[in-house]
Amino acid sequence: MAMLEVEKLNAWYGPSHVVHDLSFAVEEGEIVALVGRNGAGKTSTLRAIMGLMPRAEGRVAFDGTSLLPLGAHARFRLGLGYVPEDRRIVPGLTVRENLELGLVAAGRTDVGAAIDEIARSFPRLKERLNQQGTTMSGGEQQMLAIARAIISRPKMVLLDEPSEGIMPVLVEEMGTLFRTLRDQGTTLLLVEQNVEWALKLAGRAIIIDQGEKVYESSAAALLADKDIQDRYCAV
Amino acid sequence: MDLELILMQLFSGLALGAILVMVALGLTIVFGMLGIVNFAHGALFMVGAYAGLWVAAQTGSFWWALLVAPIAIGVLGMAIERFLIRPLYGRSPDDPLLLTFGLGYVLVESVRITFGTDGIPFSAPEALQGVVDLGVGYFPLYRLFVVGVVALVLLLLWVALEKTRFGLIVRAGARDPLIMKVLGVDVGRLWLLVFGLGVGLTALGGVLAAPMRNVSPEMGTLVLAEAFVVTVIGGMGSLLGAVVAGLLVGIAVSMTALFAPEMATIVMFALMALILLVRPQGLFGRPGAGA
Amino acid sequence: MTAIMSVTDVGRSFGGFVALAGITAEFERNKVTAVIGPNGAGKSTFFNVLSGVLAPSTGSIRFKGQELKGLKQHRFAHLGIARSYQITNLFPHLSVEENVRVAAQALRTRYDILRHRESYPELPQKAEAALAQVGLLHRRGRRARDLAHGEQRALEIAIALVADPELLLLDEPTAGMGPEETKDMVALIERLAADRTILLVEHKMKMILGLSDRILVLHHGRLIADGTPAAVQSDPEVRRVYLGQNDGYA
Amino acid sequence: MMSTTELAAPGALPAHGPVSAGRALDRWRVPLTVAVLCVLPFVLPSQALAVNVLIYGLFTVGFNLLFGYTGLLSFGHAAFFGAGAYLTGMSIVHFGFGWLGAMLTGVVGASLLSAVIGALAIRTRGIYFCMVTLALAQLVYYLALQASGWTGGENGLRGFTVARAELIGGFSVNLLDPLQKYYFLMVFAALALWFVSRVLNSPFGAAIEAVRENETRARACGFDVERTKLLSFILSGALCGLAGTLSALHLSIVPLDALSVHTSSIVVMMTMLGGAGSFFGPFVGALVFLLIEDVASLWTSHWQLIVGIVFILFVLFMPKGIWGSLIALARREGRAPR
Repeated sequence: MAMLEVEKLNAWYGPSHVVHDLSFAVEEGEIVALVGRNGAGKTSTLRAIMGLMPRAEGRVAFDGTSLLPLGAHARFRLGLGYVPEDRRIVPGLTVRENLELGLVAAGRTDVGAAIDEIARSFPRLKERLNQQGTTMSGGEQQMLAIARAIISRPKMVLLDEPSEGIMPVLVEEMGTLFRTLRDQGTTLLLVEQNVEWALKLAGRAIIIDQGEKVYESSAAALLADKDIQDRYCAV
Repeated sequence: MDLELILMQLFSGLALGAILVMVALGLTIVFGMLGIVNFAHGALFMVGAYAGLWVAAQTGSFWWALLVAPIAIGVLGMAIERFLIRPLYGRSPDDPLLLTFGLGYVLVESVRITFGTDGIPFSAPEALQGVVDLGVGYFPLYRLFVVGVVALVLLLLWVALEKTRFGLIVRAGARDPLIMKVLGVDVGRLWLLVFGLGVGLTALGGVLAAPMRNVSPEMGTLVLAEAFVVTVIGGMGSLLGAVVAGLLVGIAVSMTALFAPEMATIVMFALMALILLVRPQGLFGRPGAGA
Repeated sequence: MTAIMSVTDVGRSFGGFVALAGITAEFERNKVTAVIGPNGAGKSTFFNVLSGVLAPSTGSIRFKGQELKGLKQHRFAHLGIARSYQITNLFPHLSVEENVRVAAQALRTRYDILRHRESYPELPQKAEAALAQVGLLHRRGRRARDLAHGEQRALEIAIALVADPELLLLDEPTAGMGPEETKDMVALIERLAADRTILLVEHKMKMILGLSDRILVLHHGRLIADGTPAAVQSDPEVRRVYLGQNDGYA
Repeated sequence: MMSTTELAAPGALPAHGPVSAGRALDRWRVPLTVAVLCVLPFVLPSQALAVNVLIYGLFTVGFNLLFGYTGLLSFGHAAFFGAGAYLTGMSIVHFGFGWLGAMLTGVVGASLLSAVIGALAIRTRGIYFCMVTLALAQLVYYLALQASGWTGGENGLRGFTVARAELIGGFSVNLLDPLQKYYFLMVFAALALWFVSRVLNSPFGAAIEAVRENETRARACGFDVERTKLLSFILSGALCGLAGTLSALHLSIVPLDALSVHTSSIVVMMTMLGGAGSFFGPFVGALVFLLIEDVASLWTSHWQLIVGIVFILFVLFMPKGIWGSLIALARREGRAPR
């Protein structure tokens, strides 16, 4: 059974129908890249899976549980993490407090230990634990957002354009981190504009355009197929 | 005019201000979290006072009233959030405001039906009557008690917000409900609790205020306007602002009463107008946060 | 002097956070200038300062020799500076035509309470012309909120255009557009650039390279490069912080 | 291809009203309202009710200009209604003004007051604005309460019955006759309605719509948003002042309650019941509100409970109000064939 199964998903934002009959599956322990142009419906797809769209229909099953009837918070509690596009580091809170937010639902009591543990994988955060999160650079904030989403060890993480607007050296660092996560058994669904980077990371790739799935293959095959890339992903 | 009189008046302003702090805190906590202004807040203050009156009459104890009434009215507040306000999330921000405003009418009229339209005196328990000598002068014991209770509540609130996990959730949820949702927090339930807390605070203010003034169905109207003045001066959504501005207004009113009694009710509005001119976001408000 | 707008040592901070630090640049008349940079580089702040939404904390902005610092935002429009928004920002319940007409009216009459609003025949004409320019004439009776995304973007431009501004500030005009729509928008911008100055913030590198006469690159609130597309593209600092190893994708 | 057919008939491109009946209604809105007002004393259960619909309807029209059309929700409009009433009464009691001078004093005074309160209040936005207007109106209330030598304090202002209004040419109206008084007051209400209709059709009317729809965009287009709001606030205050003036002439007393939160509340409720932002909404709302009050107060002294509940139900289930919902319905049906 797949970790995430999406069947005939439709989603609306107000009057506009932004995701059309979308079906795909993500197996446990793989990285899947969801690519396509700006406005193709990638972000809406993630939001619909996470329970943040005003209206979504169809079937989404995560680890055997049907998601659509559940609220966003219940989906997180099933082990589904999410890093939104705009990072959303909570202003007024320190890095440590932002990380602690990732633990509140898990009800873990050993907060200090969990934060020490995650800080080892994120050396950039380690030295800034007591700094206000929003005063860090964009790349560091992105790292914090990812750390916050995985600190409770979710089975799967949805990532919305993690590399956007980030210095190339940090993007490389992030790639290493994602591979490590996958090797530890975490499933990743990655929405990206930086197609080459995403395809080098991912095992499989799905292209959506105008809210519909138009292509699905191994990431390597898509990486080699410049035509398809140009048709659907060119910026 | 001797110093003792001024001190006494200052102190009486502190007690008045302490009540305002309770009301304004409730208002501003709910606003900070849910982004709505509860126009029934004054009416719930009044209902709190009546609930205190009723509990005291049933049990014969002011202490039970002080404990039970705020909790009961807080639960009523949760019911209001759940059944009346929740359907309005996602609509125009004016809608919850208008609804609670209509609710204020219903509450006032219901109290009139149940308890009559005339004011009812409510006396402080005997243990708290009389005056106490603080070295610099004699102060009414009950007012001292009010200031003490409010200080205690503020301390508890501060600890709860700054030192506990619940507080962390509340602070973060006030800034960004969406991220709390995707981190597994049931934001709807959080809002329910916070609304109940805000209403409970104003009800506590009502019970505390009851022995200092007549309990009447109209007592909430003035308090609502006062709480608005305090929040505008302090800065909407700022808890520190509510405390500072509440005490400031209480003292300003009571000092004016000493020197120019006819101006006492007017001075706070003048203070608000002044703040609007020089600092429209309030003393502790963030620029752009509504102003 | 060919610069229509000149920015001298402009800075802007929020509380303790410095969003823009000492930017100095000149925008030449009838040229297209693009501002790029990673997220959080200060592009939006810069754009908001140039369009009067935010007052600069330091420095000066001159438009045709006049100092803009200290002017209220609506005055910018009257001087001939118009802007579009990245996130569609229309009058949602008004019709397409009304959206544009009311924008045209802002520069003609604002407080007249006694004449009929239809007694200004030039306003509908101007609105029609602006709508024709962006290809929206056939939608004039539709409510703005009922338009498709691309059409809303076009209306966004029409509203800015109806004032016939000398300086047009475009905030990511092709955000969320497909390649066809992007191509149309680029063509439109090229047409508009014939006789007015355009400054745009964009994400799509390829589009900028082909369209702009000049590119400014912001990073951490500072101007790290300013030159022709070719010069900026080969600038090592720009490659390091923004373009990365693989060109084309930002 | 679509575009050519539509271009051929530019006249057939109405802004919001695809229904031609709706447009006709719009064009004839002032005469229609006045015609209804003319027959009101004969169709309503009492003439007292008719006069109240007239006065509160006008009050609501003034309020609606600010709330419905400019998008600013004030909870302090009693200040302008009360100021109009008090200044009218005071200029007769203390200065012996004639009816016309007293009315002018009332309207001009209310406008000045709204300029002051408006200038302070528009420095804030949204929820803040509601709170500030309410608080500033309370300030006016307490001022009137304290200045009892001028205003009569808690007892209200009494003793200024205007029995007869002299007109030019030797004509006069007997204000002790209810029907004559009604039509006399109605003339002013009709003039005010004509004025409001004019304002709504003017470029300024377009400006306030733009500000309501999208303040940010309006500012970028070149509208001075603050000044537009202030002007709208003053016009609204002036109209509410006129309503207060009429109320003073009608009642021959001014109760302190005219300045109270309760009076500010009534106008908000009437607007919501009728439908904010529509021309006929205010009178519909005033009529419905006063009818509920009239009927409910027959069998309970706690009619406010019923009003409160009805109001809550409207906010929950019919936020566009009665007239607003009718318009929405008609528009949907009118659009269907397209």
